[in-house]
Amino acid sequence: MAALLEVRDLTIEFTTKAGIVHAVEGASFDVERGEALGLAGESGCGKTTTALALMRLLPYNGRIVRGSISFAGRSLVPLEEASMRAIRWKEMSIVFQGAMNSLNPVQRVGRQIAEPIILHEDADSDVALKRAGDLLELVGISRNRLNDYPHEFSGGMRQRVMIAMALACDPKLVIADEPVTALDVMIQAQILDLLERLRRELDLAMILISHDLSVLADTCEQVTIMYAGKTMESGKTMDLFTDPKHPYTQGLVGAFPDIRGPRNMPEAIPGDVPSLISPPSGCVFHPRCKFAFDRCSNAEPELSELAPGRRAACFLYPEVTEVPGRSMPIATR
Amino acid sequence: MPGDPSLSIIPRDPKFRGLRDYMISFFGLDRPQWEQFVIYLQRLFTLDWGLSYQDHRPVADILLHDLGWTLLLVGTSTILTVLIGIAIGAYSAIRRGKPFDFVSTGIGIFLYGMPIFWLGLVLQSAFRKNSVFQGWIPWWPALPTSGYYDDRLIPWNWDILHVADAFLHLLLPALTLSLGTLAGISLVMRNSLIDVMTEDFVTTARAKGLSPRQVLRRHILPNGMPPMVSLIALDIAFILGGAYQVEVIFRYQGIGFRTIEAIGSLDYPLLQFIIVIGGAAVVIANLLADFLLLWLDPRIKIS
Amino acid sequence: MDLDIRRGEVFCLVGESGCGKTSTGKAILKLVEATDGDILLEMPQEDARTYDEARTRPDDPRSREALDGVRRKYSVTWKENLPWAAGQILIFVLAILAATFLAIFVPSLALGVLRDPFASPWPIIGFCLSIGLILGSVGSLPPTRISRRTRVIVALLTLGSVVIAPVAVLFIHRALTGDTSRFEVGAAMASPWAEDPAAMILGLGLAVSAAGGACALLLDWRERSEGLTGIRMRSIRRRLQLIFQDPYESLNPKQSVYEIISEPLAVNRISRNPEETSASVREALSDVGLRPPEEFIFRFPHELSGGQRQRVSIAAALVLQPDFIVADEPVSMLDVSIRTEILDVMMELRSRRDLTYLFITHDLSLAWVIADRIAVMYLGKIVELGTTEQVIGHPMHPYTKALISVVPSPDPRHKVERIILKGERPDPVDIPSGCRFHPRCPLAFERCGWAAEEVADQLRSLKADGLLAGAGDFEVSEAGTVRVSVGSLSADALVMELNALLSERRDAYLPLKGIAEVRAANGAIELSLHESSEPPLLEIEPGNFVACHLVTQPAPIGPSVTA
Amino acid sequence: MGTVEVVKVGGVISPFRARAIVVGRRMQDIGLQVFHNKTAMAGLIILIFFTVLAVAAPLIAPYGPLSAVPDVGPLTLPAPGHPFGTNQFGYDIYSQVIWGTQISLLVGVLAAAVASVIGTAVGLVSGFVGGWIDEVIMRFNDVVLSIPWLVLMIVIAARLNYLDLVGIILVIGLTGWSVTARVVRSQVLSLKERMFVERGRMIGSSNTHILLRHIFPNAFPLIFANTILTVAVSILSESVLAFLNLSVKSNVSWGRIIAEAYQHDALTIGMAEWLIVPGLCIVFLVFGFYLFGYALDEILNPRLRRR
Repeated sequence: MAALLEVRDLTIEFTTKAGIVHAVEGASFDVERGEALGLAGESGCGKTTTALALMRLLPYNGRIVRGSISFAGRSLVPLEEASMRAIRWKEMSIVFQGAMNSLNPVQRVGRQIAEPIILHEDADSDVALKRAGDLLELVGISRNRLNDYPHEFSGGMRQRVMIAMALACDPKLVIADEPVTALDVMIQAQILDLLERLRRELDLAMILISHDLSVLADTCEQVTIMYAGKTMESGKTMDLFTDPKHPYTQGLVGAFPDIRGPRNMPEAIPGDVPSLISPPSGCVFHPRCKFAFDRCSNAEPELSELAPGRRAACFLYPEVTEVPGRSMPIATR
Repeated sequence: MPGDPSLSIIPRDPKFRGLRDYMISFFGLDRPQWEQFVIYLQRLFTLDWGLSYQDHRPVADILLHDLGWTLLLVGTSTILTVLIGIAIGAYSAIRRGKPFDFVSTGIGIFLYGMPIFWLGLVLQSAFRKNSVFQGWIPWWPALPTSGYYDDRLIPWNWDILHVADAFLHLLLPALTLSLGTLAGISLVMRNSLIDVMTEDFVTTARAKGLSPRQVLRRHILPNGMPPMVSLIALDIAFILGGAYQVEVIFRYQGIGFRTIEAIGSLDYPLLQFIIVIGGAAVVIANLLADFLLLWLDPRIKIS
Repeated sequence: MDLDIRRGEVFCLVGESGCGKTSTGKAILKLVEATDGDILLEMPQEDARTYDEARTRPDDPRSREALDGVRRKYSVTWKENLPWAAGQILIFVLAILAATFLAIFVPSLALGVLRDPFASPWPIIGFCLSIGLILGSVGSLPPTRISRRTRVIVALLTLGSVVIAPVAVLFIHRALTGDTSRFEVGAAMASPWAEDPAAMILGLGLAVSAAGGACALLLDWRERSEGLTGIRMRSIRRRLQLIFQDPYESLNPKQSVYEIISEPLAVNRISRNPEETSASVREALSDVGLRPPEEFIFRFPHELSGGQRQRVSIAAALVLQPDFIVADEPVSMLDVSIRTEILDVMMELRSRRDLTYLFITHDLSLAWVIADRIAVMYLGKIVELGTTEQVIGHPMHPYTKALISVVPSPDPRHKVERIILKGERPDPVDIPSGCRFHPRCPLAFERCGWAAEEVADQLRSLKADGLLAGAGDFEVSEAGTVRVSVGSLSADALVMELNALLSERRDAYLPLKGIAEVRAANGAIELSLHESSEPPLLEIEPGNFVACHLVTQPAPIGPSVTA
Repeated sequence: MGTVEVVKVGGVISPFRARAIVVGRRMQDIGLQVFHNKTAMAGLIILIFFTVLAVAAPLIAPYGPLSAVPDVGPLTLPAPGHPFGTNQFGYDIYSQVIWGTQISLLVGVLAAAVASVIGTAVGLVSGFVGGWIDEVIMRFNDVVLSIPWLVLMIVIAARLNYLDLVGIILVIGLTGWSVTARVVRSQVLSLKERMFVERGRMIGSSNTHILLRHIFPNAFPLIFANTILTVAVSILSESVLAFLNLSVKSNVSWGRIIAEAYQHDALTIGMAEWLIVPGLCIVFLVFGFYLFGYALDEILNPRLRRR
């Protein structure tokens, strides 16, 4: 059976005054039914853009240059706007980063949750509001609060409301874009716990986007690492985190202090994230890579399969023997 | 106080000396200024706004009559402006960067910079009887260009003839005033909506599968309105300023027309009351706006 | 809250947002006025002992004197309430007079000068006098505002415009016109005023702004003159610096790197000349790893990457050569790959410049790798304090334990049982009685400070779930007990039901633990509660302090807790 | 979009030199952006045109503002020697329109300067000092705002029955500052909360230093763009006053030309230019200021370009 969501060679550009921003280039990943995929990377690596593109919600100056998105057997890129609208929220919904800004400040949360139900299921507003109440209780908020406005909730509660809203039409896939960033660890744990429970109970597929690898390590089965709009490495969470192959993944994993590990200072990746308007030639990571050699600045490495389900875009791997005088990098952990 | 009002009431001729002295003492102009002021304040306290120097009627009577017509003019054009301005502003916000936006914004700024009195003069010339255009285009309409309604219909009666005629007379002044203030409102509306459109909840709304029209009606407009309301309230003073010019041009004898006359004759009681009315209008407009905001924006609480 | 930070250590303050860690940091830097208590800087051991001793006897006048003595020497927040001095009142009156004078006469004089500059010397002389007055009021600013050099220059200029310029003008005028007539000052000054109403309007405008300015100046000055004198505060400021959280927000976008870094030197009048300033700026830049400094010195913040901005921010704190730095979440806004570089720079500077850090963070795993000692805060109080090994390796307080258990780890092999606390932190305005953590504590027991309201709420929700069907209403009496009115069951049966509930369900419904005794009293049932107090921060091991009843005293009943 | 090269400087840097480099770089940057912005350039070209017209009026205009065309009577129809005809006194309308540019520009710019200086001072003090001073100033401001500006201006203009150039500038300037004050105050209030102000406090700067070095430079772009827009408003105000015969009487201005055309029914007697041209001049000059002001606002205060 084909995967629920198949993304192939997705490439997105933004036209800005300063030039064309190559926000995402050649992103490819699959999400199976009931599975959680983690998209990780630092700021400006194209995670959020990818999420918006999946729902075809790019801002007016962004466009999908090439690539395909196939969702439940349907190809989304050429789909016309009206049919896309029928898919949004009904089959695929999204939880944005800042719950404060993602909720309409002048509408009661009950109405906001009920809105997609009324729209997609032709329900009348009493039925929809009743469902909205059920959904609120599902995420652990009393249904008495249906008539409250977003500003009357705390940050964690608002994120719960967003999650309830995302589940309104029983979607098959929920995209959660940095759902716990800017929340306290305890609330963060509560929300992640809730997401995991809901995923099990409702058999949801989920894309979890985060800059925090440690959040993904706990919750996802598959992880894709992005850097400057390109996919660097992907694979099963356990393999990828315990034995990172790509130098960027190694650096990223090593940059997080581990409270359950030894008291070592994490390692830095020297340099800064490159500009997306004029990205470096060859491998985008080579200016910061400690293993970089000549070829890295000339040619761009393909994302190639190292082991079943494990892919990386790095010259070090398939042809590592071709580089004389360089030892095979060993994962720092 | 500069300018002696008595001079403009009574001809400066020795034979009117007695009358002049009587008038001066009648209006209390012979007393010291501070005393005049105290008397004025005393009368204010009893809602007595004094008598006009010009036609000796109570100031309040004169102005309340005028006020009705000014309100008709300002009200009509404000409603017109707000409706059309919001529509244009909203449409150019959606079509941001497209030709419609470019053209409407350009015309908007152009109109914004047009002196209202000049616009009135041009329109008046264009739609008067025997205007140049009538020579060129046979069906070019001629509209009444002065007064509230036709002189031949005086006195006023509440019948269809009078109302229709008053409406015809209102057409040009209201159009002038609307054109003059329309641009400001549509430009502010456009910018305010564009601000709202970059907010995350609009993306959420789109992600819910709402059509652009539904997104606009349910999410963008309700959030774009509160700043508009307070701006329109602040703009009331400017709209009034425009109304004064229009009244002068079209001899529409409302408050503004009366103001210019009062200035010409240095009719201070009248002027003072006009300023009070203007201030009151602005205060009332702001109060109304505050109540409207309370209803539009749940985040505002009465404290 | 008591804290002592030793020279050269990295002291971490951790906790959830709103727990007061940032306020503590700011209070140390005296940005926010501490409500009560002392922040003492560089206090030697024996004085510390005197201070601690004196604090135990707050009513003794002698110990109060000793306390004040210590505070005067070392406190950052010490205030001496100065009475309004006659001099201040005099200057206040002068300022008002000056404002009035300027407002009334300057416009008319200026107009006079503009209209006919050669008719009479007096408008020009008046003009010079007004300028003298302005300069004079600038010169009379308190010493915190202007340096000695500026004051001398201002004084000379004042003298010049009040005495020399008028005399010169008079002489020149007389020489030119041969005029020897007497002059009526009042008439000359009043005439343009009477002639030109426009000047009147200008005068009114100036009067409003001048009066406003004078008042503002005065208020600000009064505020300053209380407490430490500016000079003393400045020397403390030099030694205490802050590294801000958000490098995007904390740098002025209109200043270049050079101005940002040299500003502290200029403001505090530390560097005497441009050579010294440029050298210090360069040194600070290369110290934080921005090399070569010439490359960065004239960039604006928007031309720097996030990491570079934070380095500039650190450089601006370092240029004053401080020895104590409060770092408020210095890396939380940065990308992960850059974070470590900034931390490395900070740690390197510590060893090189013998710095002490108060590191404020919400990220426990970060504290784990950099801190020497850690204090965990909850709702404005420290609940646990100790070395990093003690606090994170062997947490004692239930809050710390829960917090550590939910910190995610980048290594999926390191899975632990997460203790997820229910609910969110209470409103800091309405802090729970007893131990402030007890409503969320999974291990809370009898003495933790259950309030009657909490117990009543729990009973109500139990009734809503179908238990205690025989009970009527639950009320909180003024004596702090819960009164249960009798419903369908008799009072005795209800007491039995309640007792059964208490012995069986107390671990599931924690607030029930607060009930000490169930007793029937004239037709109703009264539940009295256990007494409780706020747990003090006690040393349970050398250097390890915990504020929890469970740890510091053996629990009489309930689950035994051992770490 | 133009970007300016980063300056590399070695050796000793005096504060003056540092300031000069910074200001130079900013001006260069803004200049480049204005140059690449079509709206700003369009506005700038209109403004340059009118400025040249005003400065070179004595050279361009064939007659003086108040001098009759020889050998031609009053109210003559347009003809080659006097392209827009002559007015009721036989003065050349074409020359009058050119001379009128001077008054409009002068009054507009100076009145806006007065309004901006007062408004900025009031806004800065009120926003930065806060507390009861702010409260008092803002209430006063409300009162000023609540009086319809035109009436206020007319009353002042009428009371000072003689208004020279300085008078008209002061009248327009002093009734026009309250909007600026409001705008500046709200900007200062938001700037005051920014972290770099706290940093300023931290390093021990005085309030004056913070106000001058941190708040003002950041509010300046807004103030500047706002001043340009205020110029447009002031030009309009002057034309209204002139139309109502309340402006400078010793000199000709566009509003007054329109008023004379109106009084003599220019359109009926076939002298449409008399009414239309000065009106169009006002419209285009104001349009130029608005275009430039809005574009400048976009360049100097990019709302979406933060970070």
